[in-house]
Amino acid sequence: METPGQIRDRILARFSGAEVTVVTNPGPAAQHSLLVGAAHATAIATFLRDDPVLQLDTCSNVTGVDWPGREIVETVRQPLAPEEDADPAAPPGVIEEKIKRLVPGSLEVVYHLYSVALKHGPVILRLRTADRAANVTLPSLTPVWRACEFQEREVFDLYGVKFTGHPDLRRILMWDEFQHHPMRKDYVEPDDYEWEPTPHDAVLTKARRHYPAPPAAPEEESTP
Amino acid sequence: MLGSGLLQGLAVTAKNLAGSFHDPARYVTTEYPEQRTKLPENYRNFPFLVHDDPADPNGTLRCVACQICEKECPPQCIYIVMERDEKGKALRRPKVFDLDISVCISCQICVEVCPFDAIKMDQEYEIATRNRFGGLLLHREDLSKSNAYYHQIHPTEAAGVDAALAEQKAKQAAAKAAKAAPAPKAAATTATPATAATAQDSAISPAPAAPPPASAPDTPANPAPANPPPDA
Amino acid sequence: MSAAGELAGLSAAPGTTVRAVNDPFHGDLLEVSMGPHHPSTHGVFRMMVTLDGETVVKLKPVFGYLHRNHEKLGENTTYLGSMPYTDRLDYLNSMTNNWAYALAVEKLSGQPVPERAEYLRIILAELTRLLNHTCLAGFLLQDTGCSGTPLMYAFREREHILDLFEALSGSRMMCNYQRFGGCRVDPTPGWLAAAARLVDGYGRFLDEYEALITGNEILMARTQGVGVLQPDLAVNAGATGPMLRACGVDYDLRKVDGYGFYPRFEFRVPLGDHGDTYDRYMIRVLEMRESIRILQQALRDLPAGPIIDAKAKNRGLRPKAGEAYGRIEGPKGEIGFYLISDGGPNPYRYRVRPPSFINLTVLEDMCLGQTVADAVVILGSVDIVLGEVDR
Amino acid sequence: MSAHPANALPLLERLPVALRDACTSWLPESWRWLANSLLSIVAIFVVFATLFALLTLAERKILGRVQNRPGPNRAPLPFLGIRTYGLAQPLADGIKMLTKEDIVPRGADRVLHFLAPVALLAFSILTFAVIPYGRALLPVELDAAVLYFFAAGAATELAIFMAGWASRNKYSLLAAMRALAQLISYELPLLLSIVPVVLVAGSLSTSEIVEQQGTWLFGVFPQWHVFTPWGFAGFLIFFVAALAESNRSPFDLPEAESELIAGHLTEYSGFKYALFFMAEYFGMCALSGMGVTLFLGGWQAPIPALAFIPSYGWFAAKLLALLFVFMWIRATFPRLRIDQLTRLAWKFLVPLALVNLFTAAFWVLSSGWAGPLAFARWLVAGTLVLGPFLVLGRRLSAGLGPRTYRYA
Amino acid sequence: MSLAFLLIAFLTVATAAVAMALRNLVRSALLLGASWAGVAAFYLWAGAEFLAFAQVLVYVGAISMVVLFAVLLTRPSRDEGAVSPASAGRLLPALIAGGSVLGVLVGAIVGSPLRTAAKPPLAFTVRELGLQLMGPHAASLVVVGALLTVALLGAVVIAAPGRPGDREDPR
Repeated sequence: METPGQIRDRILARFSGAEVTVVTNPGPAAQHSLLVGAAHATAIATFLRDDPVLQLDTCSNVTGVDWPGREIVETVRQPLAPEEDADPAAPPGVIEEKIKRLVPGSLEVVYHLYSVALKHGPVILRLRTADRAANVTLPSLTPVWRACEFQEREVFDLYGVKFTGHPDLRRILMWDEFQHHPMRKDYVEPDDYEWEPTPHDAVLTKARRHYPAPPAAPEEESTP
Repeated sequence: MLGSGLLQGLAVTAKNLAGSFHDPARYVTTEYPEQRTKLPENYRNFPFLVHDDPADPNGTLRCVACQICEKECPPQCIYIVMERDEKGKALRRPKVFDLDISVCISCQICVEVCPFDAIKMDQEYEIATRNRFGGLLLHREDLSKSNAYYHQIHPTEAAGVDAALAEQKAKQAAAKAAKAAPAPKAAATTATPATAATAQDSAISPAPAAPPPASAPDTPANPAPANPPPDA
Repeated sequence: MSAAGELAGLSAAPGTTVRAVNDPFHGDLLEVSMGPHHPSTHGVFRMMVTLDGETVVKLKPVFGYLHRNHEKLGENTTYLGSMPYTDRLDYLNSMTNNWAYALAVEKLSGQPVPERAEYLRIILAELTRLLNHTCLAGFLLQDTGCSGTPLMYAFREREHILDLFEALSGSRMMCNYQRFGGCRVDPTPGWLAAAARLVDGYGRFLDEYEALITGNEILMARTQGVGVLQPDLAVNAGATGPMLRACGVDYDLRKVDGYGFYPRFEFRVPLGDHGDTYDRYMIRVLEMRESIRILQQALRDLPAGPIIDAKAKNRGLRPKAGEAYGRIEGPKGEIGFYLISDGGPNPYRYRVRPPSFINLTVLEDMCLGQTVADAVVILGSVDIVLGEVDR
Repeated sequence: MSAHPANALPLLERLPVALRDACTSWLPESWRWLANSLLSIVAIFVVFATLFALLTLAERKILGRVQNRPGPNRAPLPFLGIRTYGLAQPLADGIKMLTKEDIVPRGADRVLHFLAPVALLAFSILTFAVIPYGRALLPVELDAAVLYFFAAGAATELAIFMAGWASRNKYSLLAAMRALAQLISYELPLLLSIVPVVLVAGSLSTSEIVEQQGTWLFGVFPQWHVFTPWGFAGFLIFFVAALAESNRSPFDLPEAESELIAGHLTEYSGFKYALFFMAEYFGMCALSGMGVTLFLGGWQAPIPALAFIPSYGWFAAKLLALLFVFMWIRATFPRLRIDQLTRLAWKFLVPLALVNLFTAAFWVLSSGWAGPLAFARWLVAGTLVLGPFLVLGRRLSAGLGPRTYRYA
Repeated sequence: MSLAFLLIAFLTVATAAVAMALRNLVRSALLLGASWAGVAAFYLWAGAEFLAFAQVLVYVGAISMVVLFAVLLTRPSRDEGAVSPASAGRLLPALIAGGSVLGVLVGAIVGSPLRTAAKPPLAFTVRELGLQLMGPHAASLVVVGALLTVALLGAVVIAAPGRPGDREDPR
């Protein structure tokens, strides 16, 4: 089976305007993936399915991943402007500077494609939304693989990614009137705290918020 | 022939009907309260704490309140408070060891991660109570059972654990003897067994990475469960 | 019967709410909701069925009643802490769920597994396959109306297998037995002898079971030609496992991926030609016979040696940043775990690929045009477990 | 009455009739007939009511034993508290049924809702009047007894319709319609399967039919109708139709419709619900009783040597055997779909029953054949029965059959 | 005129009258069935058991079911409204029609030489009935048989789907 790199080149050769980059997977599993731009996603998917060499005729798994916005502190080396009296032989001084850079978050949908006919795979496609708030739309691949129908509805339900072209985009696991998207990292659980006899750590702080400490219970230590 | 499959089916049910009267393999019901099936040795239900000396069940608990099981327990159903004497020095004994068996999923991960073989899985399954709040919250006294009981329910496992503990105690004694005997030797040599000892100590009670925080929040951690709060 | 359609104040049978949709041209389109509290839907699962007389015109499955956000739980617990939760996914087959999760984590952290552990995993997975397929045949017959007899025989045999699991892992259904890098408990010689006895006796049970069911003309009438699934639709809709092989598509992960030591064992993969409910039942029966062969081979040459890798690290496992997708051939189809690690003790993203959830995609295509009585039988042949469907 | 003089029979045989006469002898002649019939009514009801209770228990016990489990055995005797291997279970069920609240839906047609179970039970009990339980134990000596039996049976459909319509619940109505379709389409094979018996016996009176079967071939083989080719085919058709008429296992479509409707019994609870089940079991007993009378030689003993066992003993044994087969089939077979069920009736059972008429006619005409011709007679009758069965069987199960599977 | 005869007569006529008067069609259909049972009781009273059971089997068992099916399938939907109440304008034609039918019936009854049987006829067994049917009345039996089969076939042809006239089958 071709490596992601070769597949990327063949896609670029075929679709001139498409942006496809290989995302390397540092882990030992070494399952590298192809980050595909939303514009040509459906066309690329159809190509992957119908290409005689690949024949990726089934989409085994559709996963939503939430990458919230992060602040990265980068150390940037900038050559110091040489003072006048410094001797030319000495190397120019370098100062390191820490600048905070805000990496915008995005909602990502990962497709694991396999070929039942040729018995190979996985080819992993990644589609990322522009950001996590306003435009969270991605092209749906259900017209290409019927397998994505329920799984894309689940990603819509739990992550809030709106799939254009999906035949029946409704919530699949939560009830229809539910507002939020529970699998997002910044999802705040409803505060319907129910009494737990052994509260400690995070549950303890919630317990204390709900039940103001009763007077003068025997003095007990509690570890965070 | 049209009816042959049906007749075959009738023959099978007839064989089972007749078989249920004489063939034990075809009569599988054990009528629970009167008859009971023999539990396999590895059967596990809810955990219990092992103590060595039945005379003082709460004193000789093997548990040193290191809270590893509290952290590793997936449903977070264990609550431990270490006992401290008046000066605040840790006595390495659990003052409070609550285990809520309405939350516990009996997955025995606490047994697996406990370095002191202090918590083991019980085989007692008739523990239904009427009181939803207090009844299913087992305190240290309810949990603590003797090592003899442990031998009774998990014989081979208990034997293995005892052997390991005995061998460990022997190593410790040997190390102490080695440390006491070569006292007059140069101090350098004592350093190595000391570190070995402390290493063993740490093996015995590897304090959690963060040293137990000195100050504890003033409010009592465990709101009295006596009167269940009204449901919100 | 327009008269019947206009009856106001309808009190329907338990579990079915009725809304009479009057369409002048079509006569009465009867919209019925079967479930979630319904005798034959394998748990809390609802089907919004629109009927024209007897035949199904539209069928929308509705689920989520058992949804407890298993994946969010996975993100808030350590890698080891999630292992007991995988028992609760497809609660009939906890051993295969554990194996799939362990496989994924081993791929993620590059953890080798000793030979004896691989053999044990294969033995337990095939025992689970036997258990699951026997139960399915029982449930399928229950849906067609047998008053529980095949189901009771299936459960009788299932209990023998569960006794083995209990003797090994401590619990019948919630085994929590696999660890990253091997297994948790080494089976005693007595256990292995009991397993061998059970496997040898299972062939006889299957013959008796087939004599009761396979030749039964009424069952053939109720299932042959019912709920036909086309091979290309099955592949495109991501159906996996016996449902896919019943349509004649040769795709068994044990042969395709060759994970574990499956290539060492000699076994065949049965394929159906018609893709209807009868084929789905027969494929599972033939697979059981193949599983017996695998079990006999595995039990015969089970090697000695450690059951867990020496350097295996389960508590406080912090795999390097990266991702991995591990999958195995579970009894219901391809069950996979997709883990993304950021180096912390908890996985950054913990995704379960549930076979019965995805196999349900084609439920409507199979049920269109069939009668209501068949819709229940077709649902039975898809073999869903709600713990896995809803996660 | 029967040819044998009453006192020549062994004591046990004469016991029931002697008892009855003892009770009513002090009455004047004109009233005696009324008292006798009242007594036989009471006897029938007592016997079959207890049989109903025991049948519910037997059904669950047999179903249990087939499924390798004991079946109900925990119900204790009311105040004694001792467990009686389940014998107290019908008592417990009865008390439960009596104490359950009897809900009548608001929109229901009260009169019909109440009348339906009563009518169903009344018609099924009527059918017990013509079944000969023993040599002299025939409640009503009717010339057209068989016709009376099926006339009463046919009226039960009316009661089921009443139940379905009166509940004012769309589902009960649909289920009632299905039940009617099933009952009507199976009444035809039921009636057609007994016409050969009447043809051979030459009379519609049940006691005569049983008398006909009283002879033994070579002193050993009983000449019951079931041991003739047309009789065996007729009995099978009768048995399958009886299964459908009493809504039993492969045909228990109306009320066991787990898919959609809970049947025309949806709106019934409490004692009315119990009445429906009592009616179903009475119907089952009546049909098996008639089956025993017509095909299995009624109260005739299988071997003359065993004639010392009283005739009603033989009838009871055969009846219980047939009821056991009813339950045995319920424990084994899945359910047929409504369209398959009606196709089986119209395209398989009715044609076979018609052909069976010809075989019976041939059998009667060829009764004179002796020696080698008798063998030829059996051969021709056999082919007349087996031939259409195989041809129609193959047409019915066209496209169905065991399959072979390939391996990848 | 024995008491039993009067009782049966009263019951039959009463059920028929009530059946005609009721608004609820299904109840009136059931009462019609009951009146047919009354007719069967007449035959029983007259000693013709075979005829009585045949009457119950055919009429109460089958034909009342057909009537009920017809009532259900063709119930007039709400908008057509109930039959308009009796108005004076339609009294005259009703009287004429009723009177003429009554006249014909009474004429037939009076005209026919009915001997009012003093005692019930001798025990008339089913075998003799059969012989009579197959003997002198065989011709009429065959004609009636043919008529019924033709009626049955006609019904099947009319009801068969796919005739040009009816609505195209939606599926």
